[in-house]
This record gives sequence, C-alpha cells and structure tokens, in this order.
Amino acid sequence: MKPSDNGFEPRIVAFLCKWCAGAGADLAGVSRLQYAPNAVPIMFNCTGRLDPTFVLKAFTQGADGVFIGGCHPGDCHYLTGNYNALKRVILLEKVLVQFGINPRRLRLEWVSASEGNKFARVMNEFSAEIKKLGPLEKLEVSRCE
Amino acid sequence: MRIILKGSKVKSKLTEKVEKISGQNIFACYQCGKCSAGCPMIDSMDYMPNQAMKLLQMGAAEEIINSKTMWMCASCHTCSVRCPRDIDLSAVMEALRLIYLRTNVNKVEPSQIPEEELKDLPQIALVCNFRKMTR
Amino acid sequence: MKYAYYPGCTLKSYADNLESSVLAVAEKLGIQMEELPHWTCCGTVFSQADDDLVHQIAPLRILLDAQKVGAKKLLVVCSMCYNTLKQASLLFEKKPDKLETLNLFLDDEDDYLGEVEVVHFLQVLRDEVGIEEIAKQVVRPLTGLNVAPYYGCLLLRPQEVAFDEPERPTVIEEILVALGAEAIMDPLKVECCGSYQTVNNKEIIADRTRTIINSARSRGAEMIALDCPLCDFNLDFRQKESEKKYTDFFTMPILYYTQLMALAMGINGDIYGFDKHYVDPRPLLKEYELI
Amino acid sequence: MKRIGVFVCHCGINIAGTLDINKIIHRISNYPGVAHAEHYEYMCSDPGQNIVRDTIKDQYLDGIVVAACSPTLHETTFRNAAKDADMNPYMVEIANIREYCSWVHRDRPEDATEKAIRIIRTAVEKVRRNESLYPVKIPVFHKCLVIGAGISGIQAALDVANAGFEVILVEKSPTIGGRMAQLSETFPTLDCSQCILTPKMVEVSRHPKIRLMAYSEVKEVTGSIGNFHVKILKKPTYVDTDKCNLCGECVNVCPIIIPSEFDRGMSMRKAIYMPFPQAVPSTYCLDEANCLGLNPLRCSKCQDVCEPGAINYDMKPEIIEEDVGAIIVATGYDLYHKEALTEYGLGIYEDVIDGLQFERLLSASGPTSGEIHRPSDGEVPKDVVFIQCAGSRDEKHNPYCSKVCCMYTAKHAMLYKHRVPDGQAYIFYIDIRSAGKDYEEFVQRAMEEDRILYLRGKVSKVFKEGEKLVVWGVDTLTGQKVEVLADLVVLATAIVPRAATPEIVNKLKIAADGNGFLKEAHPKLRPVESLTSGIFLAGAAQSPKDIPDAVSQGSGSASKAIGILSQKKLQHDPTITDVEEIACGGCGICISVCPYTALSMDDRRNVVLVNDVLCEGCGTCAAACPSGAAELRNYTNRQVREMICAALSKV
Repeated sequence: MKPSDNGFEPRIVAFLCKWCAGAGADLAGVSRLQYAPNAVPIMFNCTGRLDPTFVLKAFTQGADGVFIGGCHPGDCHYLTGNYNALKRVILLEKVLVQFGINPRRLRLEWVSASEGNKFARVMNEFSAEIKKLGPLEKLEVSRCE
Repeated sequence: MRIILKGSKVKSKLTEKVEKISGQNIFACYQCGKCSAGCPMIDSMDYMPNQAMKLLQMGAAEEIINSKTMWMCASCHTCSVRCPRDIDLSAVMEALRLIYLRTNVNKVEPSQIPEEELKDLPQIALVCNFRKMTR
Repeated sequence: MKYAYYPGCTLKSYADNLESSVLAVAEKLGIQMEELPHWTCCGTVFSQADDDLVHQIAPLRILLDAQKVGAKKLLVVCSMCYNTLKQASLLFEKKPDKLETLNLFLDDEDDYLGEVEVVHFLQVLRDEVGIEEIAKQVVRPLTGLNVAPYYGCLLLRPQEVAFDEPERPTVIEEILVALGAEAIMDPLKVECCGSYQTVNNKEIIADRTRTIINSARSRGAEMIALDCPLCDFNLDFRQKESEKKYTDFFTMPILYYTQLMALAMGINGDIYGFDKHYVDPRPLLKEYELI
Repeated sequence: MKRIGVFVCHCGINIAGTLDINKIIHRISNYPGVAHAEHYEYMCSDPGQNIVRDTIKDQYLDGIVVAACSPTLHETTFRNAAKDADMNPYMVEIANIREYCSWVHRDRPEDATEKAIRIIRTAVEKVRRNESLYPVKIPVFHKCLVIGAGISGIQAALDVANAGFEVILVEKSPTIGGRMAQLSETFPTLDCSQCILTPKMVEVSRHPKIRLMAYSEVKEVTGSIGNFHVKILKKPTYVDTDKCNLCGECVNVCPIIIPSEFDRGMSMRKAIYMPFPQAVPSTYCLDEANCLGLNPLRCSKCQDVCEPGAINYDMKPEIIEEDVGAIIVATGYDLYHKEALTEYGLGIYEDVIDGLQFERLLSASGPTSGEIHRPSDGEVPKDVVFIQCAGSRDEKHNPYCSKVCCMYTAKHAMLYKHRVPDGQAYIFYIDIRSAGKDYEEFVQRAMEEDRILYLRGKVSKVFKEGEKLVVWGVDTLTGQKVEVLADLVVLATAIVPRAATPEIVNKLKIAADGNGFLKEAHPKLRPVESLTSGIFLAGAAQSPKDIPDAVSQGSGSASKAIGILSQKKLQHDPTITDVEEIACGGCGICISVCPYTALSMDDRRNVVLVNDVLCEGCGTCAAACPSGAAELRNYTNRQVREMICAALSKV
C-alpha cells in the first residue's frame, strides 16, 4: 500500500440519483463548498437503475473507487429503488472480495437534497480513503485510453 | 428537593445498566401510568412504577436506587402484560434489584428471620424471596 | 396419557396435600405421571436478567432430565415451577445461542436439544382429558357449593406462558362446574397475592388476602379454589394476620382445585389433607354433606 | 456516426473563472463523434440560444451537449431551443460543469478542468446513443368511479360531478352516509351531524351526473389510468324502489329481530329494514342472510302485506360493467374489535361501550332519542368514565394514534353533561391532542365550563362490583392511584381500516401500509394519490381522520381525478422501459421489483409486457434483468457502460 501523500489522485465514478444525492451535490455547488475533484458523476433517475455490473465495469476500466449516492430510506422518489440499490451493494461487497478488490472501494451513502454539506464531506472522506488504499492494482486492468 | 438535570446525568450509567440487564428500552415509556394503575403493591411503594421509569429516564440514580419501589414489586407481571409500549417493567424492577444486590449486600438477611416464622413458611416462599432479595 | 412429572420441593413438604390429590385424580383419569428420577430445584423464579445465564442452569438441568427419560412433555403441578420451567424452555427456544453457551458449560452432560414441552396439570385436564370426561367421573357432585377460583399470577403471566386468557381465564371455572359446584366469577382472581413478600412483609399480604377474600365473599363465594402453593399459603395461613389486623375480617376456607376434584370423584379421604389448612374447610363441606 | 455538437458556457466567471475553457474545447473537439465544439459567455441568453439553434442547423447536428449549469435550471431551455431547430428534445444532454465542478473545485483549477472534460465526455457518450422520443399519449374515459359513500366519498363524487364529469358512486351498504350518519353532534361546533350530512346525501341522489349504486360492491378492476374497466355487483334488495311507497307495513310484520348495525347493537331491526329514516336511497332492503327464506312458502309475510307489490323474491344480483378514467377509494374505517381489550371487560360487561355506541345514545334519532340510558338496565348513568387510547398507541394492539378520539371524547363528555347536568364525567387520557381550528378551545371549554374531570393516566382494569363498574386508574400528575365507581364506561377504541380493505387493495392493485390503511404515493407531497396512477384516496381509509380532513381529502382527490378527466389525452414522459421480447426469458424478476405494477407477464408468450402509462422510468427493472432484455430508454446498459469508460478516460 502506498502512503497517502504520494501525489496519487484516485479515479472515482460517482453514480448519483437525480432527486436526492444529485440535488444534494447541486446544493454543495450553490453553497460553494470545496471538495476533492476525483469523482466524476454519472446521473441516474434512481439508484434502482444501478446494475451491479456497472460497478464491476468501473473497476475493470480503472476506477480506484465507486461511489453511489441515493435517497435516504423511505424518501425514494420511486418508492423502493434505493432499497434495491442497498441490497445490490451488500451483495457486491461480497463479490468484490472474491475478485480481490477491497470492498471499502465501494461506498453507498444516503444524501438528501438538503445535505450539501454531507455530500461534500463524504466526497472528501471517500477520496481520502481511496488515496490511502492506493491505486487498484490487483486487477489486470486495461484503462480506457 | 430539586433534581438537577444535565446531559451527563440524563445519559446515566445506571439507566444504561438497567437497560442492559433488563433488555428493555427505558425511553420507550410514554408515561401513561397503566402500570401504576394496576400494580397490586403500589400502596407500599414510595415512587409509583411509572415514576420510577421517569426517574430512570432523567438519570436520577440516587432517587431510584434508594427507593422502595423495586423491593415492593412482587414480580406479578401485571404491568408487563398491560403495558401499551410493550415494556417488561417486571424485568426493569429485577434489573434494579440486581444492581443493588450485585454490590454484595442483602436486602433481606435470612439469618434475621425469626425461628417461628421460618417454621411456618413454605420453601417456595423462602427460596423465592431469597432469589429476589439476597445476593 | 403418559407424562414425565416434575413435582418440585413444596409439593413434597408444605403442599403434600396438593401432590397427593393430583396423583389420585390423575390415576382416576388415566393420566400416567412418572416422576423424574433425579430432579433438583427449578430455581423457583425465572431470572429476568438478560446477563444472568447461570440462573438458567437449574431449569436446564430439569429439562435435560426430562429429555434423558425420553419425555416429549414435562408435566408440572406447582405454578411457580411451571412458570420458571416454561419461561426457561421458551428462552432456549427463542435464543439458541444462549442454550448453546449453557450446553457448552455443562460439558459432562448431554446437550439439551430444546424439544421438551412444559405443560401444566390444568392444561392436561382441559386439553388432553377434557372437561366432559372429568364430569363423567363425578360421583359426589359438589352441588350448591359456591367456589371462587383464584389463579394468581404465574399461570397467566407473562403472556407467553399463559395457556388461558390472561385477563379472563376460565379453566378452573370449567372444572368446578363439571364437579357440580357453583363457580363464582371474581374479577380479582388474577390479582397478585403478594407472593414472596410474605417473608418480610406479611402485613401487606394480610391486606392483599383480606381484599381478595372479601371480593370473593361479596360475590357469594364460600371458599376459594386455587392451584399455587404460595398463593395457598398467603391466602390461607396469612388469614391469621388479617384476623389480627382487622376485627371485621372473617376467614374463608382455601382449597386446591384438585382436593375438590378428589372429593367429587369419591376418592379415598386420606389424600385430601384437609387438616393441613389454617382455615378448616371441613365444617363447610359437612354443611353440604360432602364429608 | 452521429454528429454531436458541444456548447460550453462560461457563465461569466462562474465557470470560466476556474476552468480552462480553451483546453476543454481543444480536448472535446478531438473526442470521437464530436463534430463541433463551441463556447460562449452566457449560453442561456438569447444570443447563446441562437448560437445553439443556428449551429444545429448549420452543422447538421444529430445531438448536442450543453456544458453549463445544473440541468434543473436550463435543461428545458435548451431542449426547447433544439426543438426550434427541428431536433428531438431528447437528443439534448446537459453536462453540469458548474455546480458539480467549477464552483466546488475553485482551488484546484487544473484538476477541475480535467473533471469537466470527463463530465462532458460522459454526456457525449450518452447523447451519441440517445434515441428520439415522443410523449406517450393515452385516451381517457371521462367518467369517475368513487368507492364508498361516506362523507369523503360523497364530497369527492359531488366535486367531480359539479365539474361536469359523470360519476359512479358505489356503496356497499343499503344507504350512503357512512360513519358520519351515525354521529350525534360534531366537534368543535356541536352542530348536528345528520343536519349537515343529509342535504349532501340528497344532493348526491338527485345529481344528474351521479349514478348512485347503493348495496353494491366493486368486484373487479382492470386496465390503468384513463382506461379502467370495472365490474360492479349490484346486490338484490328484493324491494322494487319504484313501486315501494314507504308505508313500512313489511317491517311491522317481519318476524326476524336482529341487532341493528346502524345503532351498533343498541337497538334491534328486522330482516327487512331501512337503516335509518333519512337513508338514501330511501327504500327498504331485505337482508338475505337473515330472512327466513326467499322462498314464498317459508314466510312471505312481507310480500303478503305489501299493497303496491314492491316485494320481489326473484330479484337477482346484477353485474354492471363500466369504463372509467379515474378511481377514488373512500372505504372508511371500523372501530377496533372490542373483545380484544379484555382488561376493560369490553364484550362481557354491557355497560362498557365504544365511542360509536355512545354516539348512538347521544343521537336525537338514536335508540334512546338522545337521552342517556345505560344498556344494562336503562338507568341514567351518574358517573361516566371515558377511557382514551383504548387500543391505540399500544404495541399490543395498534401502535398509531387514532387522531380523533381526544376530540370526540371531549365532545362526548360535554354532551353527556348537557344531557345529565348532575352527572360527573371523568376522562382518562395520556395526552390531549387537540391540534385543529378551534379544537384546543373546545377541550378547554369541556374542562372549564362543564367541569369534566381530566385524569392524566391510563386505566388498568375495569370490573363489575354490584351495579357499578370499578375503574382502576391512576393520576400520574398527583402520583395517586384512583378508583372510580362508574355507571357507564365509554372506550375510545382505536380506528382501524374496514375489514374489507385488503380485498380492495388486491382488486385495485394499490398498497396498504403496515397498519392496513391505504398507502399514499408520498406521505408529504402526494397524500391523496395511491401508488397506482389514476387511483386516488380519500377519508379514513387512508388514515384516521375527522370530518374536515375527510372532506378536504375528498375534494383533493376529486381535483386530482378532474385533472385526468379534463384532458382529451394523457401525456406521459417517454423515458420508460422497453422489453426486447427476443431476449426476455420470462423469469419475472423485473415484475417483482417494479414499484408501479407497470410490468406484467404475457403468459401465452412467456414474455414481460410494459404498460407505457404506468412506467415511471426508474430503471430498477433494467438493473434487475438478468438477460438485458429490459432497457430503460436513453439509459441503456450500453450507454451507461460507455459513460463509465468516458468518466475514467485519460484527458
């Protein structure tokens, strides 16, 4: 494992639902909260759209971490999409271990539209954590060129 | 006397211990008083069962540990079967007794029971009493 | 009908009239009761502490004994023993991890598999024998005798152990009616007698006893039928204190329901043990020409 | 390959102040598929939009990406601009490089610029594979079904009908009016319930747009929003309404006497009966279950005595089929079954009654003509105990608050005092919940003016001692155990959903919550909609409610229904799921995860069908589909995978 101050900038994909986590990220922007720029957002209507293979795809394409941001339990715009996401993440964590990927590289957080602060905070925390874990090297990866 | 409340007191060790031993959530009590209304021993108690619950919520350890309430409880479970919050009050009382007894003191001293009483009392009463009132 | 039978300490001493009448009635009704060979104390009260597994060893040993003799059901007569054993068996059923810990602790014994069902004698009478069958065995109906049943706490509470409606049980009433007696509905029949407080607070028991007996009397009862030896002590022997404390208090005979059953079934009089009660029931029974 | 245009907005210095626009343009221009890249200071301004419009045409673009602020702000703006340039609006994607990038990474401009490039590339990858979409259009039947004709259903039916649409109002019992018809006087104004209700009942029966079907039940509902097909069972009343002249001779001769449901067993009725004199429709009903037999040889007393010959034993149940565009469910409530409250002796002591029974005692048209006589011996009770939260807020019974009991108990005690001035009323309560206009004042009045004794504590036990009921309670404020020798005990038993609610839930394919009440689409923002489009909820079927709330929700659901009925055709966002039949294995996993019942199995072909109208486009099915047959339009697996690659690409 590499030390965290080695200048390593992790690549992170952030799957966000547009109603809660995406809106929370908007609020972080409007509030000009500064956070680590490592995560590139990909927007869904709902975290229910999160096919587990998307996470695996991201790791095989060179992501060092995958973030999923959904609505708090009970707040899903589509009623139960976030519960499905949660179930899939729990399974994915087990699958990742099988692939030799530290499951801490996958993180699911509930972020509401009013939690700009939380969004910025978890972005910083997650980036720092992935930095500490270092680049994902255990896979034979063919990074997208 | 005025009970001085502060955060550190409300988050009382005693309450925490009672919850751990009894397995009950003290803060589930919403003070309807149904336990007290049906309690057969209440005339001999200083604090009513619901008041004991409130004192535990406040973390008023002194008041509760020096109270007669838990010793007067006869473990008849009437409060527990009727509690609308499904709190086993009987277990809470047991926890309070145990916290006291585990400091290695007896509430009832078996040797102090008069000879002629002992002659009459059935085993069941004695064993039962000692199980509840001695360490 | 064959059962492993756990008597408990008090049935062998203070309440031997309960045991002898139970055994006689059981024989008459064809209930075979085989006493566990090496039984020990049940612990008398179920420990309600979540962190106190040691106190569950006593009931566990008894359940283990029952398992050893191959019993599916363990028959208990004393309601305190019933409560303790029933609650313990339910705990082992609901929290297998606790049972596992205890099984490991008792490492020189077999593991208890959690399959013994604890049943009370009343349950057997109602569900296995049937009230009708009891009625058939009656040779000397207790006609005209006004009896108030009294249940106390431990047959009915907590809810999990109750084999009858906790607030409004009827099983003793049903039996009394089958015996030809009048069953008096007393709402205090499920109230606590004061239990173990009798050791160091007999004043309170004197009050409880007076309240319960007066309530039964005000509804026309001449005697109380109950099933718990501790309730019996409190309601019967503690009437002495009630008399002392309240000059306007009148005593009332207290009997086990099984004594009344034995009487009505015409079983040999030696087993009744009427002489063991503080309040002698015999004058009343004579009045009704039952003895 | 599609020709994609990228338009990068400076947003003044909001974006350009942090991001290196030139670098972005340079890198994006070289990205595969990008035919044109362009930047401007304010892309959302008129000149900016003109650039977009003109470039679409000049460069023959197939799709565009606007890299600017959050799509919540200007997605519609640019979609409209594209439309002006004859581009399908669904070929426009917004890359949010302001809120998600320039504003939040001001201290790291280089990294921010790289992130912006990746964000734009993901949008390019998406739009390259977007397809043109057109709104789903659905025809509408301009008719509304209202199930349940209590006050909430009546209000809903009248509102929809007054808006000019036809209404079918179905009521299970022989009369409309529901629970409100049983009430005496209403809090906090104490106006007579029937006086304010019956005019509305009459209005319903006379309204030219309302088809009232009393003594009827909904048997089957198929279809979806705009196009429901319903089958309604009209039960036979065995009385020809047109011939019946309401003489009542049939009732006089009927030999069968059973407890009256309307009076909650406080009075008796015959097998042929009218629930109450103001019933609507105003006619008799022969209750098949209790009649000695519809065979004229068995009894036939009513038929013999009926001069106009209105009694017809040959009447048969009818099934009526209707097409409707919207459905309002207002099936109401029951009281918690009283036998469950064993410690209060309800069910064995005649003088322990529930709130609705007490309403009937108070009612001027009730069995005692509004005088208070207790059921056991007809005596006027002098000490009356009211017990609140009987079966409510109780983990052993119902965990929720029944909401109306605090108010109606105050009213009961007050009305009792008005009828029996020398009597005493005691109310045992845990909390007084009197939130509502003039409600708190009402409760205070009960305490101050009528001297009703409020005791803060819950009763533990009620039992009989001679002619009296002993009530063991507590007053937690004084810390005293109290005992009342009462003549009558009134329990404010919990409000529970009607027993038939699960059946309704199944038939309509809507949902119920953990307590059995109908579940709303969103607890705050969509409180009158069910989870199924086109089906709305009203009244206590959704949760315990008082009359004003029930009426409000009735009106609310009516306005929602009118919103559908008033449209020629319904439009629906086309971002929905498609199932590719060849790939579909018919496993049905997607059906189990769909929260909108938008998917169904075609049993014949063993493939899943999508109901375009019901699908809301969450994509949960697409994520669950093991064969990739279910695809969310413009969010396909292929698109997302390419977006992932773009997000991770080297800049």
